[in-house]
Amino acid sequence: MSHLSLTDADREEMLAAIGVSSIEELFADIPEGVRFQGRLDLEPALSEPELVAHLEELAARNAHTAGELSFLGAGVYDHYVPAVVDAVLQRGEFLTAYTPYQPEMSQGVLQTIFEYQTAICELTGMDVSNASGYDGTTVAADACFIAKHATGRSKVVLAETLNPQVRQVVKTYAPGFGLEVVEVPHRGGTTDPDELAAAVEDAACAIFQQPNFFGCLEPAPDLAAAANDADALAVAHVDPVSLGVLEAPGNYGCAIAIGEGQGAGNFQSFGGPHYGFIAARSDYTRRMPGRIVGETTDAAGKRGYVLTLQTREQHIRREKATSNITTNQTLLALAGLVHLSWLGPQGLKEVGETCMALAEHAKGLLAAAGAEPLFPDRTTFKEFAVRVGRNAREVVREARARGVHPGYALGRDYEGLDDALLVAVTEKRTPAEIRRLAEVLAEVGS
Amino acid sequence: MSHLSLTDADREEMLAAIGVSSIEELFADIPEGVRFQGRLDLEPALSEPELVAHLEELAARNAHTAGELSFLGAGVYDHYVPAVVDAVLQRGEFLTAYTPYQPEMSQGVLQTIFEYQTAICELTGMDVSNASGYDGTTVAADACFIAKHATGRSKVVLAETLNPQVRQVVKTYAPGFGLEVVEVPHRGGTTDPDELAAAVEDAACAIFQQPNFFGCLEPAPDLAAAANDADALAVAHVDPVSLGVLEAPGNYGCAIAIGEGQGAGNFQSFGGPHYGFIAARSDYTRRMPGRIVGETTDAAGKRGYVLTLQTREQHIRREKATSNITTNQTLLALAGLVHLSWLGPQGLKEVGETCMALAEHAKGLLAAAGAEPLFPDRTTFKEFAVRVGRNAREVVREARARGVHPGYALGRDYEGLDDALLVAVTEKRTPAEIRRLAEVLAEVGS
Amino acid sequence: MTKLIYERSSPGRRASSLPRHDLLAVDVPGELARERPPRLPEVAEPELVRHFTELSTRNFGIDTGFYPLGSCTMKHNPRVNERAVGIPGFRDLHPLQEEEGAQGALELMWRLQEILAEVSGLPGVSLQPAAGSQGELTGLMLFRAYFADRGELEQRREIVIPDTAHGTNPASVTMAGFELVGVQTDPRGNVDVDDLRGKVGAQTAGLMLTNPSTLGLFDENIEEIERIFHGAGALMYYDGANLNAVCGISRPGDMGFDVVHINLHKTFSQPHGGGGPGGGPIAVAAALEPFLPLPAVVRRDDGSFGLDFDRPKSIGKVRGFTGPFGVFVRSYAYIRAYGPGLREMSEAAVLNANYLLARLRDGYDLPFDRLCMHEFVLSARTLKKEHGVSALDVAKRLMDYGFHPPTIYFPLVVPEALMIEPTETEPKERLDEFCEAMLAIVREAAEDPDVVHGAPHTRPVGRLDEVKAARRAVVRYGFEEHPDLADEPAAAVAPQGA
Amino acid sequence: MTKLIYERSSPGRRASSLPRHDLLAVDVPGELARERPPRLPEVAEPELVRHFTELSTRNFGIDTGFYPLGSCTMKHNPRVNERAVGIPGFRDLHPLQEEEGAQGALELMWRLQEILAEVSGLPGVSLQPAAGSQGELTGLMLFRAYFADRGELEQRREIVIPDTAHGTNPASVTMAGFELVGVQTDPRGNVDVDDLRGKVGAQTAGLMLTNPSTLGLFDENIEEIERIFHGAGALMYYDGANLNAVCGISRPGDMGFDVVHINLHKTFSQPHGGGGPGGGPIAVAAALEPFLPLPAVVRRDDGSFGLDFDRPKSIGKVRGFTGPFGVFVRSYAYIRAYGPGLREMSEAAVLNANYLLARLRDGYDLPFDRLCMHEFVLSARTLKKEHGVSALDVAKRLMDYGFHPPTIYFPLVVPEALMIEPTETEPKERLDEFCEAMLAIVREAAEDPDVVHGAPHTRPVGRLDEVKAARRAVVRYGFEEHPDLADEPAAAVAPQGA
Ligand SMILES: Cc1ncc(COP(=O)(O)O)c(C=O)c1O
Ligand SMILES: Cc1ncc(COP(=O)(O)O)c(C=O)c1O
Repeated sequence: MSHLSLTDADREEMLAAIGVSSIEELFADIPEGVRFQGRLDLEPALSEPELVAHLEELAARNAHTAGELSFLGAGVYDHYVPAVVDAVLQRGEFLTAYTPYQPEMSQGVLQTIFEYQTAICELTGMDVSNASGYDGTTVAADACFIAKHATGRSKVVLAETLNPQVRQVVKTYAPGFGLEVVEVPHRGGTTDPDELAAAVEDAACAIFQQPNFFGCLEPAPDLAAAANDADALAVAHVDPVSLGVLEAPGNYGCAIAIGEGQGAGNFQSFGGPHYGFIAARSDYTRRMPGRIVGETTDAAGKRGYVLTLQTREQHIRREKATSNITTNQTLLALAGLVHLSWLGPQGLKEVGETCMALAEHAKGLLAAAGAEPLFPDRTTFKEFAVRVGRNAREVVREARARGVHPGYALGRDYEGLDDALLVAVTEKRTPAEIRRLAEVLAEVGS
Repeated sequence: MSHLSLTDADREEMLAAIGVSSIEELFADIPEGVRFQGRLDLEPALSEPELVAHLEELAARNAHTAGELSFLGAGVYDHYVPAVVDAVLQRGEFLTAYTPYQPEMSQGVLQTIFEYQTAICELTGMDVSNASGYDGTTVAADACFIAKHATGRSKVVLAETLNPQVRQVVKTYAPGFGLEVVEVPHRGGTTDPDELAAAVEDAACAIFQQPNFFGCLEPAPDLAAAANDADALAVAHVDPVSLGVLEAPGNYGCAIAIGEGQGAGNFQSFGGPHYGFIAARSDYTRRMPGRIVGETTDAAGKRGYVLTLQTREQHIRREKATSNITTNQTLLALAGLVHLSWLGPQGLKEVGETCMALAEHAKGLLAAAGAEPLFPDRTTFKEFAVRVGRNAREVVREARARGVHPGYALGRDYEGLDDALLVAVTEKRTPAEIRRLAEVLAEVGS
Repeated sequence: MTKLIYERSSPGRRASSLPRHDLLAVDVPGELARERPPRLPEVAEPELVRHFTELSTRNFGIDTGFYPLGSCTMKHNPRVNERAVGIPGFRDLHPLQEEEGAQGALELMWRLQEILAEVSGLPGVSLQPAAGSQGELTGLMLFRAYFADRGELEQRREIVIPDTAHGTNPASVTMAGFELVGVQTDPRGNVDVDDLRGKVGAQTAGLMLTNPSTLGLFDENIEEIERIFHGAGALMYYDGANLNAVCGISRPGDMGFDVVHINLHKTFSQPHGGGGPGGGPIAVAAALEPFLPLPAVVRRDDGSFGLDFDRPKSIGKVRGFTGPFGVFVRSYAYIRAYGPGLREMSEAAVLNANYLLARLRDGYDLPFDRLCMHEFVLSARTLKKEHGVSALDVAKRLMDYGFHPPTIYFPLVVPEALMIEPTETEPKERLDEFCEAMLAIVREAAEDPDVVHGAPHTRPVGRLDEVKAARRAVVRYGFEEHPDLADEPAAAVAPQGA
Repeated sequence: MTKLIYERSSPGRRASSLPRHDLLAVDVPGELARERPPRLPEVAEPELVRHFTELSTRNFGIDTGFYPLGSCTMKHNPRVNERAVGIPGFRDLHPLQEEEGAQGALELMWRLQEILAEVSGLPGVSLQPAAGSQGELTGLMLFRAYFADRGELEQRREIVIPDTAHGTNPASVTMAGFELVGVQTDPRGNVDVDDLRGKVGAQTAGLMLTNPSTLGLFDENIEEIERIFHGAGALMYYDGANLNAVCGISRPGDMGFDVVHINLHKTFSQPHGGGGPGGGPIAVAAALEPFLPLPAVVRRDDGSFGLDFDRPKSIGKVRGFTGPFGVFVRSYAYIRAYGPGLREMSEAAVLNANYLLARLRDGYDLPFDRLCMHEFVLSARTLKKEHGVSALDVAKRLMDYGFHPPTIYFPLVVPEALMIEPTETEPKERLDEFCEAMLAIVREAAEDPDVVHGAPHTRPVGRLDEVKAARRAVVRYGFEEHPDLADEPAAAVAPQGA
């Protein structure tokens, strides 16, 4: 297979027009010493039918959530992706376009980004959103970068209940940013506002997650207040799917809201591509990373959309830019917009309520099956932790042998939680499936 | 789930504009005696996620050819459908449009039909094709209807090697058309031209299949000549996928070419929707059934396409129409056009050669495994019949238990062939898969 | 002008790549081998995709906007149904798979049969017919078989059809070997019962009726009509093209019909695909069940599903296998999304139509002054008389406002007919915009008729010369010999039916 | 004007339907509960589909036509890759699935790593970075880690970057905590080696270079550059944005680079999606391998595939999980379709670019008179001077001819730059049409400059007021309080970079 369009006749004509006699001559500028000799050592080309057969064979060796009953979450969720999302994303005019540098050619993409920005602002209660970040981890690093420059401080405080991968990424970025990272341990599954207050002294920002990595609801307004009291930026990492039932960060004092968009519109896809979102109060508009679309008019007064505030960006500001991001996750963010438009405010609320009710139901059945909640006093959203009485990774392995993936073994990230399992229940799970989980855990648990 | 757009407020406003106070009143014209009382006894509505889960559960109980190694053919084939076909068919402007009654709104569909007609004419060597028939069976009835009116005769001759389902459909239509159906038995897997010549005396047409139902190559030019000698129409039922290597019916004297389009662009889909094609020499243009698109211009001389020769059709000619067909199979024919455009002449030839070479290879391996060819003297295309030495349906059942569907049990249609299996080998099959078939047949055969 | 794909071709280009094996090639005997390759397109995939993308943008679908094509029920096509039909267990299932390997598909068909029986009020269902027209023909074949079985076939030669009927009805009559007897429409838009009485007797095989009719009116005398036909020993066929008006509200079986076809692509939202596919299942009264096409999809005593070929009285097969399965998947999905709420679907369709009617009745002639069902027919007679603006002109001008025109010049009993069917999936805003356009055209007809006569002004082509098309009959590309029709004199533009 | 989806909303409408269960509802503690619902769109599915369909028609993609956006490698996106990514075993796979349940995915990633190592000529690969920019940043983090490990981090603070570099390079330098040192371009378009020598020393951490450069020129002194940096104990970073020029022809590793990122969305055809997603895997020399991000995808001794977290010197994670897997599927599929034929891919890209260059060099200024690689940069300087027609004007006018404009005003060293990259998937006809348009614009500039200044004339909007946009910063819909910007005075239209 090859996607080349040139015939031999084309090639001859073109070489003649260029005035060379072989394609080889076109590479004359490449010094002999750095030319590659021979053929690349790659497997032979596959025809399209063979390629599909090969990929199907690979895919068949993956246990996916349409084949295995799964309660895995921990940052990526098996929410239902409506069919309209596929339909919109496969429109070639969206799929095969790039960043709308030329607005007259790209009103479609520009308008969808403007609509996306609006949806993110509405969800989070913020004034400005960019066109997307890479994922829910890198937007946390972005938030730190904003906070550092906004406050002139170089300490960032992370709640230990913030997704471990998010914390790891912030730590990877920290040396380059010149940041020191401080973590606040959890107390019974959530963060103590007083402890956060103590840690956030002199800090640029504090980042916490709502609902947190354990699925528990944090005392988010109190955490935000603690940060605000120290003149640090309060940054909430939120689950978009929760924001029909949970308050928007903008409404409890946060300066910045960030999050992983996957649950709104993206398939799990072994971890990506998804989109991260970042939204802020208008104070931080000119510190935002990445693309932002704004409204304007043409000379005739017709409404139109353009990339705006570009003096923040690398292609104008170079080493002084607010970020180096160029290629972002627009297509995935479009999926998010379509998904959120499909849900509407009522649908978003219903998904939240259904997840919450099913998760609570699961908690009860699991407790009855011997898997007691790890943090029994906490309200949870769609995810909760249980103790399985023995090494949770072994429990996972044995449950999978029975056709059920029971969740994420928390010992992979938290010391002392080797016997704990994080169970996610989305609106796609049914009471019957939850019963099955309880049965299996009763069999393989302690 | 429901796809209704009206809100309660809309409803109130609209009822007021109409001047009634309830929706009920709109049905005042329906006599009390024929009103339906109560609610339809249907299962409750499913939400979109539930609907998908339900359908996936049903689909999981089907053994499809991406999961089971299959050599089933007999009219529907597991040819590779290129991904571009999906991409084009999912364009909403094609998918959700209807028959292009208003050409200025529908140049896209009209041009694709014109291109499709051209492709079918090129494949078959004919002058005119319609926009599609229902499938490969009903176009045979259409051909009989043309032949009856063109010749004024009322006998139709069918080769016994014509797909049994095609013959059954012709027989179902025959009484209404006032036709008598005569069948010519096969001799060693193909039709004897002399026998056909005898039968076609006074007939309106003779229909034979190339390659025939057993996969064998008929002496098609001789069969056509026999029909022509009797002033009957020679009608060839052809496999589009074969026409890169096999001669076009128009080039050996046929008046009409018909066929099942599935192999060119359509998934198997448990038998439909697919498309039937029918093409003819220009003598029969005005007797053709269904839609035909023609070229014309607008007042400014711009080229455009319209439905043409409509005085043949039911909406103009009513009881004198050449057919009652209205809704046809345009979307599937579009798939055919895209597939044929993807193949090109060279690709079409390669598919044919590959199928033929693989099938011949399979014939050898199967013979070695004890499944001897049923018609050893005949050249075959992508399908061939073998004797398995015991009831073939039982062989099918036992082979399936080993993960291989070995083909179609010919005893379902032909007396005396209870031990015969029709094996189809498309370009998707590999030598390794063929070896596996031979192994399994060696195990479960006689 | 958009090039034809053949005009974009270049020798040696291709999009396809195919497996090749190191196997012995097989020779095709000389006179059976292809001599000159078919001139299929030769393009690489990039241009292939662009070509069809470009053509798609020259086409208008429901996804583009409002498409009130009367009698065609152009409702929204939910995207989840497209997802459903692509599940490999449906998409890649061979129709001759053993029953054990196709239980899910058979169950889906069986369930759809049960649903259609409930909706139609008739117990026996065959999903096999490929479209409404084939459903009609199949129904009339059942009439033949039924009367043949009773020894009355020679005697019962006539099928009665009202003058409002769709063209497929008379065409089906001929194809089924019956003779057509026409019956008139009365001043209220019902079948003229007096006319009817004189035409029904021992020679009558049956009636074909659309109810609501193509005028969008429910026949108020349906019970009397039933008495007339059944009283004469004749059968009644229900053309289900307008079933979208009456789901859960009135059932053909309860009206007395013996056979009904259901256009799955209309009422149950199969995407129309530029002309098809469709599905035309039929539901029949118990007396006709033995004659239904082969095979029947059945549930066996053990709860499994299967195909029953053992039906000695069956008329046989009317198409391959068991019908257009992919269409069944979509329609089954559509129905399951509504459940018993199908009634609300029909109610909304009727509400939408009456709302349009109420807003448009002052601008156009209304031939029958009644509430309508899911569609209605206006006439541009006055516009034509007063301003020379015909139904065709109105249709063409609507395009400039961004709407697909309604069906025009049908039904034949209404001069300058405009047949408007909004369907239930349109929001009120679209209906309002349409009304404003329709009424603006009425004003334009008076104030600036030329702008209407010259319409459309905003489409890729102007009005096309259909007479030239029919006269020249250029129905395929001719490569080097392809004519340039722009060189030829124009012919008058003929009005067109739909 | 196309309505915003919020302007199409109506309270109470929705497209979604969701499972509901008869379970106890859970109360959210008061102050944590949402008080006022977010004002998300309220539309039913029919209008949802229409809205996005309409917006798509207001956008131009590769599927629409030629898109020679320099540096972005807008090549065809084969549809089979979209099919691949939708296979449930890929699409619905959770990233935290146990290794035994993800062998196919892990194998695919491992195979892709092997391929990228071969193509780049560098042995260690991490697929994790989300795009080229993040690949750069990750690469510079590796520099940090490498020098920290050697105790040289304090000393080596500077990264050298030529003035032709893409903006991401300097931005990445800052984010990685290094300092930028610029180096000039010489008259042949190579890095000015004399300038360079004076800037490299014990303080130098490394170089970032694009080769071929953003001028589309292969640096003829690359071997000398390598000696300078490695001689000073510094490292070399290869910005792989232009790798499409040299696959199988010249490998970054063989040129002496220590780290390279590969933009999968460019060279290996991930659809650009209106801005993303991308993929920015990095390949590194053996000395840098210990520092690569966590986890590594490895093949174990038993032939199985797994994730290795045991890399004590790793810089850590730069994004979630193991990278954008769906992007890997597409790029892997793309590469497998070529196999060793990747060389022919690059050859065709270079041939196409040189053909355009040959045809256009007489109409525009050519700043560096050399054969180009896969792209080239022209200048509209003369047009501007003589007719007042700028690169921006040329770009806007190209739209009227049906082409997406090239990249303009970049690289910064060329005034009035037009940076043109055709890619290998364009057929000659498209190239010819483009040349004719470009040359027609040259004539128009002389004969009718106003038509060029006023362009585009055929797009849904005219040139948009970017100054107004930036000044007002209306970056979200404001519902009842949304301003009407048409009321505000116009600001001059500023030229824009890309
Ligand atoms: C009233 C009426 N009857 C019959 C038909 C024929 O149905 P089909 O197009 O499905 O063959 C149609 C539609 O075309 C129709 O509108
Ligand atoms: C030369 C060059 N370097 C770096 C980048 C950044 O790559 P990405 O957009 O993948 O982040 C780009 C593209 O935008 C580029 O053209």
